[in-house]
Amino acid sequence: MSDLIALAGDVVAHYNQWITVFLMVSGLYIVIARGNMVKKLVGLSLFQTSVYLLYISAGKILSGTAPIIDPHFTVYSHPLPHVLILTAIVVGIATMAVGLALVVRINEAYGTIEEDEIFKRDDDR
Amino acid sequence: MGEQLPALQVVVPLIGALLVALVRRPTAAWLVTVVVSLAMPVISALLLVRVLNQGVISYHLGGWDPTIGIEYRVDIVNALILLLVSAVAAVIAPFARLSVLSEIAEGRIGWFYAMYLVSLAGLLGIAITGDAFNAFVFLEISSLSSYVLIAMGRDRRALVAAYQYLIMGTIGASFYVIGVGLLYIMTGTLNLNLIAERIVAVESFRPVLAALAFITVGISLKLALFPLHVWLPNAYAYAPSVVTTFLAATATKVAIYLFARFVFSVFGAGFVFADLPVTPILVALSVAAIFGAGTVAVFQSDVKRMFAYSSVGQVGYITLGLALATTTGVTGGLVHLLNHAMIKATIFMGLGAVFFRVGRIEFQDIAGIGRRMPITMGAVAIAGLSLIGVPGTAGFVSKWYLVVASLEVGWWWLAFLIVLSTMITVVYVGRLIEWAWFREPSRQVATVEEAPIEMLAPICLLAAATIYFGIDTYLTAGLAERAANALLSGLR
Amino acid sequence: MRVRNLFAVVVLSGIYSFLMASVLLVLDAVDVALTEASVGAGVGTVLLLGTLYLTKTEEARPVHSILLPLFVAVGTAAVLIWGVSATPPFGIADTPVQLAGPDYIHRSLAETGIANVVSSVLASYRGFDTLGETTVIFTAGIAVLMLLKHAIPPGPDRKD
Amino acid sequence: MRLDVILRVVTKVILPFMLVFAIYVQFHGDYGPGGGFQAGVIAGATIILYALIYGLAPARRLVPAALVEAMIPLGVLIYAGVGVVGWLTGGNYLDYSHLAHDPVHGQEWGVFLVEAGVFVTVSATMVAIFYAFAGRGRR
Repeated sequence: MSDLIALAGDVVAHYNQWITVFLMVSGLYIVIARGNMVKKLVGLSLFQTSVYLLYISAGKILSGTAPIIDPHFTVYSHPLPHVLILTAIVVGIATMAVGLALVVRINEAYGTIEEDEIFKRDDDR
Repeated sequence: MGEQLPALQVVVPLIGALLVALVRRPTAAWLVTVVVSLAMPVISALLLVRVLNQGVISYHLGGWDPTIGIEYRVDIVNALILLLVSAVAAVIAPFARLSVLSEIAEGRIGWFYAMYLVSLAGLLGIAITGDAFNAFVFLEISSLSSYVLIAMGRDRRALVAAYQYLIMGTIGASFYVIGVGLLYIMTGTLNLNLIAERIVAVESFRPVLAALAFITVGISLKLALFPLHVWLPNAYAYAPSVVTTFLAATATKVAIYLFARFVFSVFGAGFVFADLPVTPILVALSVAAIFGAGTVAVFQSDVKRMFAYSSVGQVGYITLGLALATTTGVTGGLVHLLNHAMIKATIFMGLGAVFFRVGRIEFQDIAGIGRRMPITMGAVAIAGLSLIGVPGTAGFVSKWYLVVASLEVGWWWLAFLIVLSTMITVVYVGRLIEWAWFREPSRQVATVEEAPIEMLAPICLLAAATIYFGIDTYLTAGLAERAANALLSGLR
Repeated sequence: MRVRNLFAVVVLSGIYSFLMASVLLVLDAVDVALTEASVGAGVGTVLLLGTLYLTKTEEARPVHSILLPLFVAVGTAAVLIWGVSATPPFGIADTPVQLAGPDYIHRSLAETGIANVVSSVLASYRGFDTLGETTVIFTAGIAVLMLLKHAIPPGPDRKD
Repeated sequence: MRLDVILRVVTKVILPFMLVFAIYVQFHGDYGPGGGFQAGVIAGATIILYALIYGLAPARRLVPAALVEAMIPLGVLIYAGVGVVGWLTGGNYLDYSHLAHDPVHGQEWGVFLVEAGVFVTVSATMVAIFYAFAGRGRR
């Protein structure tokens, strides 16, 4: 029981990560549960954006400022997570673009973008 | 120039891809692809020789030291993987011209080769890098290009297969990034070597364990570990022949390498396998893959799809070897990784040649094909025998190591299961041989000729290799054993 | 609440991106915020609207069981909560991550002459990652062209 | 008289400013937020806005599809080429230190060229993807 209380205390202390977990889980749920291919991709991008906060909030210092060197400041947040997440954003949008192009082609080939419907049409042939 | 070899290995295919995308003429694109692909094994062979002579090679991109920049790190393990990927690419390139001409629309051929080279650069980049985030970037490069390559298949189901692979691949990559993020939070670095050094102090902390879970699941999606393999059969079955051959021989293998790198070198074999119940879980999943996917393979009507399911099963043997975490076991896993790449490349290339002549690849469409295309199907049959593990072929060597490894740890039942599982392979390979030789040729097959020489040569070369490596095992088993020892001793 | 009209989904996801950009701004990630606003709310929305224009705007009622997705989502959440709740607390300077931070901050201006450390890390210290990132964009561009250019749209009941 | 005259006039007025802003973001990346990627997105958006208001055909006359398709690999080639120059000047791949007399200037040059490469690829890819989607035609 005391372990659980300790765990709960840890959970409260990491309020920055609540958002990460919430976004990630909702995104993952949408990807798996939805049958509509566009909505799946929206869920996928939600899932990917959850990673941003995991990295960025790890680099944040509460008294710090943006990592642009200026004589007025001495404490800066860590720049490396920012760079990594810039890459992650680009990867995310690139995946989305390719996924949406596939959806357009699938719609042309099948006349639908609902997964169940597509599987049914392939089985019928 | 010798010191620049690690960067050359990735930059040459990348620049090749860019040139191809600029030129876009089919013949010129293919020529660039061939030149680049043939240069690849030369570079990786030189790298392997250097590693054997001088030990680990560290290359600092941009001249920055690893604490602040990105490091390429080549040891015997990834030198072997690099050689495998580049050798497969070099064999496929000459084969590709006719196959691509017949399967890809004319206006897209230039871009097709560009994507093929990008995919190659991505896989080589994953294998060579010593940086966890850089591995993610190149993982995405190789994945994005393979999605579109798969979607180029002629059947409309190729589009759906590519979409499903995109969804599952992206989930896998995101899991991987989350895991790397947790490691980064706990160690403050992305360099694999430095993580391995600093993880010792924090290895039993919850974030590190969660990182292990996320990275394992993420990469398992990519390497198609049962039951996360569902994207693979359709993707392989409906992709163009060249793409199937390339992906089957390289993509899952590189993912397995990345998995081994993390589990053995970064987290450390002692921690993962001794302190955590990883071995039983991984062995159970591997055995399930071998029997489950093998059984499903038997009932397929599409030959390519049958061998795609077989690939899921064969991945099971590799992960089984790794899961045992003994020298013999890991050697067996790595040897099977190399051998299976050769075997599947031969089989899928052979099927590609059949598809080139017949235009279909279902069993009833290719009845009697062995009489019309004896050399192609002969090579496929040899590779099939090797897949079964007949003595004298490469497949026997890897099965032998796996059986010995399970006996060494006292798990005779596992050795029995490995031998038993061979029966399933006998059934589905036998089924192909029966259709190919012991049926009357169907109408489509009756008029086809043997595949052209530029397709036959690569197929026969690989088939010969599966025999050769069954007899001379230095390059596979000998080096794999050194690699296994390197993995088990860790980066520390 | 369930939104079946996909236009609403697109608009909401654009708003979400702007919110995310503001959060990133608060976390000192100005470059990331600028990118998220332009990419997530701008490019993403344009792409999604383009797709909806070419496909359907209504979602069908799903027939799936929600057990598997729920199980996966809850399981993942549990592992993630269990893991991140033992990471160093938010915002303090004394964490493993921050130990390497001053390295970049102090070296950037002296070694590259660039005041925005994110730019110097992006383009020089980790320039190879950015080469990879540009390659990803290249790959996505060519991939979309391969999928959507040239081929004449076939009928919905095309037999292959 | 078309009903969207306001849109057309406003677009014509703000387009140059958008391009200037893109250039600002591109070159100010050393001192403030921004860089090749963000600038490329803005520049690409300029063309897309033009295409949305004036139609696809005029946009294609302004920025031909063939040009855009060549620019996609060209930008990455600039980037990768800077790395090769790093080789030729005796450093490792992507080492900019030897691009000028002293390492700091070399770094500045390297970063400038690399960001230019990113700009070319990103802006071209944006426009190319938009052309591909918009030119597809609903059925």
